[in-house]
Amino acid sequence: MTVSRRDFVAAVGATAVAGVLPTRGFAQSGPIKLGSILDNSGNLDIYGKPMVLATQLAVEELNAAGGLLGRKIQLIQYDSQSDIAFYTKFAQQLARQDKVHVVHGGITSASREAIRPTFTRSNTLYFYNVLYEGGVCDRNTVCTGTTPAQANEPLVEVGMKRWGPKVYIIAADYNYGQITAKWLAHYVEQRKGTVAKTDFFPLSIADFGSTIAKIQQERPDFVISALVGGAHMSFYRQWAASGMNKRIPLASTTFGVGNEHLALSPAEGDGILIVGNYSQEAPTAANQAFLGAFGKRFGDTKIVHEIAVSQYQGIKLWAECVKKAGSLNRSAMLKAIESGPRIEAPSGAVVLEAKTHHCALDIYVMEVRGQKLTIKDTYKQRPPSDTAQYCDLIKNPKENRQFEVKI
Amino acid sequence: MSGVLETLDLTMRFGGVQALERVNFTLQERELRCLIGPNGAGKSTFFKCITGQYRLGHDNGRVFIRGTEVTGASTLEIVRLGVGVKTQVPAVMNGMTVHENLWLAARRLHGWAGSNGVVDEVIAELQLDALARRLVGELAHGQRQMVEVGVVLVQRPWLVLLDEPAAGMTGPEVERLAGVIRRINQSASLIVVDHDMEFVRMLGSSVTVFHQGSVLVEGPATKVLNDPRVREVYIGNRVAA
Amino acid sequence: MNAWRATGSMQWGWFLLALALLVLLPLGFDTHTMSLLLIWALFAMSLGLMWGYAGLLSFGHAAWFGLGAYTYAIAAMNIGESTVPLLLAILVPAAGAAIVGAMMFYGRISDVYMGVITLVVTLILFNFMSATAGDAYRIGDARLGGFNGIPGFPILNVPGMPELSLFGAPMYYVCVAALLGCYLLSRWLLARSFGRILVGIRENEARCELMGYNVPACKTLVFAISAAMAGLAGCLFANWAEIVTPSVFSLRQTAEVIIWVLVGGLGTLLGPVLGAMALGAVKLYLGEQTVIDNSLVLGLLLIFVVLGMRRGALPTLLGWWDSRRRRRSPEQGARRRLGPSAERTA
Amino acid sequence: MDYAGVVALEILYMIAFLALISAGLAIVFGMMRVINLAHGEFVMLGGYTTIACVKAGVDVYVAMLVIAPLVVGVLGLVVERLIIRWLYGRIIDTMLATWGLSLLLIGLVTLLFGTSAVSVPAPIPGYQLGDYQMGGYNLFIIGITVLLMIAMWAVLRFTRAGLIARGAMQGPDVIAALGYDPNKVYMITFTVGAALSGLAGGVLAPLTGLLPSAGAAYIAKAFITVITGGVAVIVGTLSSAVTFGVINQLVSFASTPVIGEIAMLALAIVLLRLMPQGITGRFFRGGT
Repeated sequence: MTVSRRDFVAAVGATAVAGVLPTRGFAQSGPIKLGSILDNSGNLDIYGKPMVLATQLAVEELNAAGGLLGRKIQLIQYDSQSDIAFYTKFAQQLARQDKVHVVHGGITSASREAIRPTFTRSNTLYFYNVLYEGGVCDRNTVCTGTTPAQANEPLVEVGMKRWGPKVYIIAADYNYGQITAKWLAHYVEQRKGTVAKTDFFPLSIADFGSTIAKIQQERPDFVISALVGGAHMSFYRQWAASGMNKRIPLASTTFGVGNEHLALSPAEGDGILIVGNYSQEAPTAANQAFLGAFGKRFGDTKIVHEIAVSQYQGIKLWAECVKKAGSLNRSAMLKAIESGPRIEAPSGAVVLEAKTHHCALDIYVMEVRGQKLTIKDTYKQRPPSDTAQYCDLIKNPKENRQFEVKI
Repeated sequence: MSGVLETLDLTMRFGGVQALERVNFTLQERELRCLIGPNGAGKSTFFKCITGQYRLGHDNGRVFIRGTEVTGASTLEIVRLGVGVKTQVPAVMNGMTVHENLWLAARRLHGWAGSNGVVDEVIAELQLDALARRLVGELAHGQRQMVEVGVVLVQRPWLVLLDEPAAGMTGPEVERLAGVIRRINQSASLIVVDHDMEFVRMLGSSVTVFHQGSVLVEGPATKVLNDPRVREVYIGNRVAA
Repeated sequence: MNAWRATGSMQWGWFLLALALLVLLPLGFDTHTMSLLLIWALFAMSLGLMWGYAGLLSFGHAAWFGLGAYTYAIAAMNIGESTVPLLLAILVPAAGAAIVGAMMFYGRISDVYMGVITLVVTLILFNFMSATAGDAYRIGDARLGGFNGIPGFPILNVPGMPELSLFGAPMYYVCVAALLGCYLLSRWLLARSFGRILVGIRENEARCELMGYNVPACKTLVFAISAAMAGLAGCLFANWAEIVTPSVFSLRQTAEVIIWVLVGGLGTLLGPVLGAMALGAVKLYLGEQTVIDNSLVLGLLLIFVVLGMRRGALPTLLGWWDSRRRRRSPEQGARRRLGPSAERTA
Repeated sequence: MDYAGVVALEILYMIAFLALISAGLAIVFGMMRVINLAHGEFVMLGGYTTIACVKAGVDVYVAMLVIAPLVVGVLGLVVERLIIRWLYGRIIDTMLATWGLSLLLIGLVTLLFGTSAVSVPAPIPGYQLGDYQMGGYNLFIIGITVLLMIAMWAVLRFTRAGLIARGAMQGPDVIAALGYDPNKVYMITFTVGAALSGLAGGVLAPLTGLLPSAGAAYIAKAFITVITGGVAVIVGTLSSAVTFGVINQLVSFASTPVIGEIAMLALAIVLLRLMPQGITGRFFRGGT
């Protein structure tokens, strides 16, 4: 909507200062440029650091295998320092100065929404490789992480079957948490369960004493947590310290993504139910190879978490599209993306859906045992059905928005 | 109400200490009055009460300046009546020159353009010419006191309240100050708080002696300074200190 | 009266040189990055005005920056055309600061206590904005969005012509104009009596009161003016980033601007501008590498500046320059030293 | 009825928490007029020390009560010698230098320990209060805080060191008048303040997931508690900790922890407006 007139003004500005703005065009030879913006420092680096390493690994592997289309891949990596301003800044830099061919980056939804318009405007292909609240519908963007429909429904199903129908939801207070909580409530009610109460916590809250007391007052059959970030770690600690882990079972959509299971002792963490796209114990050959390579390159594999793997898979999926397209030409790439590419990745098969630019993924039902995420059950190839309800990029290729799922 | 400054039953108490006890005081037009007394006698408290540095409530008595009740008024309100105040601790802008200090004080009344003339006059009057472009922070304590007197003077007040203006001054400076104060007195009423007897004698004014929060004696300097009660409280205190 | 140099005289030669540089810069540099540096510079200058001249240090200047950004985003969502939102983004922070300032200054709150209150105001805004992710938090058409903030609002346009958005190079010139405009406004204010009274307040508040100046009113006024400039910077930042999030209210934002001003030098207007641009550039540069942890470098830099250059970069350099000149003409050198007595006291 | 007990205990815990994280900062501020913005990182380092020791097989109580204060105390000593002592009397400069220090420490800890959250399990099991399961470790924290406050009070009241310390609160001249070297007194004060921060970090470690950036969560709260309390170290800290703890928890229970925190912050503004020199400046100093 606003895109066209901005282009117009940019063009006016460009003529005004005689060719100041870079004109767009790819070098036909030389390396293929892959841009990445991630929080390698600051308070989100717990997520960002392993993603940065996974990015490096993926690019090195591609280069070791001879690159793509006979060209090497050059990684241009920026540290956004957990600061939204840097996302915007580096996005502009990637799109205008570095003129990268693709960007894999962004962690929080806020960071994605800060940079996505820039790439859409400059026609720079963008991959967002993090589990999120769903709904992004933009032909220029590919999302390879899970959405609520993929991970939350199994979580509710397994949880209610195991423990009972009364659920207490606690979630991070931003749009991921808010929307996830709506989905959770939707799935609970679909199964004739009840949500005792839903509480939201801003990312800075670290004291959960009053919340734990309130949960006990409600006496739910189990608690679902969609808490995010370092401060929210305290919830699991305080939960265990009060002995609640022995009384009310806990399930989570996010636990483990920030390596929370490593911070809890086995006695405290054991039994927490998680549903997600990745466990280090995933029984795939690609996973063995990935962990081996990661360990060899960076030493410790303990820090590998779901979204680091998502980032790795996103890059591999993009590489597959490049191979299929046989060119970096935009229309060829879009055609390749919309031809249903599939890779065998560490978390299982990843299949890109043309309609939504989201992926069908294998979903694992996991339980924390001895600081590991042990797999209890697997749902093969769950589609991103929530986003698919609204988004059809084949029918409406001009669509560019994030649908807010209404339940 | 005939006096330029009058207090009615001025009373102040800090915790258990009675700092002022029903002080009734009158300063006539064109009068020069020195307030003396040993440390803790209440003269500084009295000074702070009449300059609004202590905000007065209902039970503190009343203060009038030229018939206007200023009980509970702020320093700002009192100053804006045309009262010039110099506090005990030198309050000058150390980072600014002498001229700048005076200019800033003059500007409010004499405007941007008119200020320079007034400032030059006062600088000449106080014989500060040599120091005019120096930073106040670089000056000796006594010189800073003189600058502050200048800051009061450029405001052309009709009532001047000075708290220990001679402290830290050299002999010649004290004499010059005494001359200045007498000249001010030709156009304004003054209250000078000091405990330097020599200086008070030099001014030759009427004197009010404070003791234990009340007025002990009042009268012409020569008479009061020879009063045995005054000598007693004064010397007794000196010895104790 | 050359001793009022710090507040008064304006060095037109330098000014014109800077102006020419800023206008021509886009020919060689990336305007997008330069815009950000100018926005930060404006933000730092707004703090430098009240801290350097009136001696008022706020630990929560980000409150006004963020309020400007949010006001613009919310108003632009509802109105569309950007002129009114821009004005609101200046007026709302100014009004907010006038209220908070009056509360503090008429209540005789100063020093570190003023620091706490300003900090707390910022924390409240940060906490509140972070907790507005729910559907219920909306103002007209604008959803506050909590941690994710407000994306997708209309950006600045040529006044009266909502179709002509200012983007890229035009946006850069808007930033140049804003910075220069605020700089000239500040210079003008400082050259008037008001500026001299502010310096007087910084030097000795009690004396200013005894001179018959209304100190709380002056402080409140300069606080509001400074907040208005910070709000303008915040509004430009919102347009630059095309998203506002609660991080505009963060402790980090608030601390960084203090450092920029300090490193650049207190008691000048140009110092904070240069400090913000230099440190901003360092930050951006550090973001382009993943070898050294950025916090480490910034921390060392800060400690070094505080221990090594007591008065900040610009005054230190000026002082050095003077001491060289003074060897030749002693009288002139003494003058310069004035640049507001460089002791930093809260 | 049980629920009232739960609320009361949570309030007590919050008061203890605030007093504990503020104690080190309060001592340094009260005696030296230095605001240490690296305080949060000192607390964080106390936590990391404790966790590292426990992982190395040291008994958890020894780690948090002995080693953490020692390590952070020594760090405080080094910092005082290298940075702070050049900056006495320049309150803003000290704040900035310590802010730089806080960034530096975050960077160093990130290098040393990585960015994953670490923690130790609470050494005390939960207990039953009526129908409610409560954290036993919270009681331990309350107890430690009470002991700490009593100890601080006793030291200030009855010992020579306390006498010097009370002198120090009046200003450096008084120390000199008492015949001591202000430099040395300040050095020791800062070291003790740092050690207390380390103790707080160690004791709180089992209740949080520790990250290099964890200090930020402590510094703002400690800063507000200390300044609102005013210059009297113990009475000030306690009075504001009690005020804020009660408000924060009552509002948290009535609505959400966010509103609780906002209520606490708003109260800080009101308190400072009414008592510009902090609570103790108003009630315990007399006069204006």
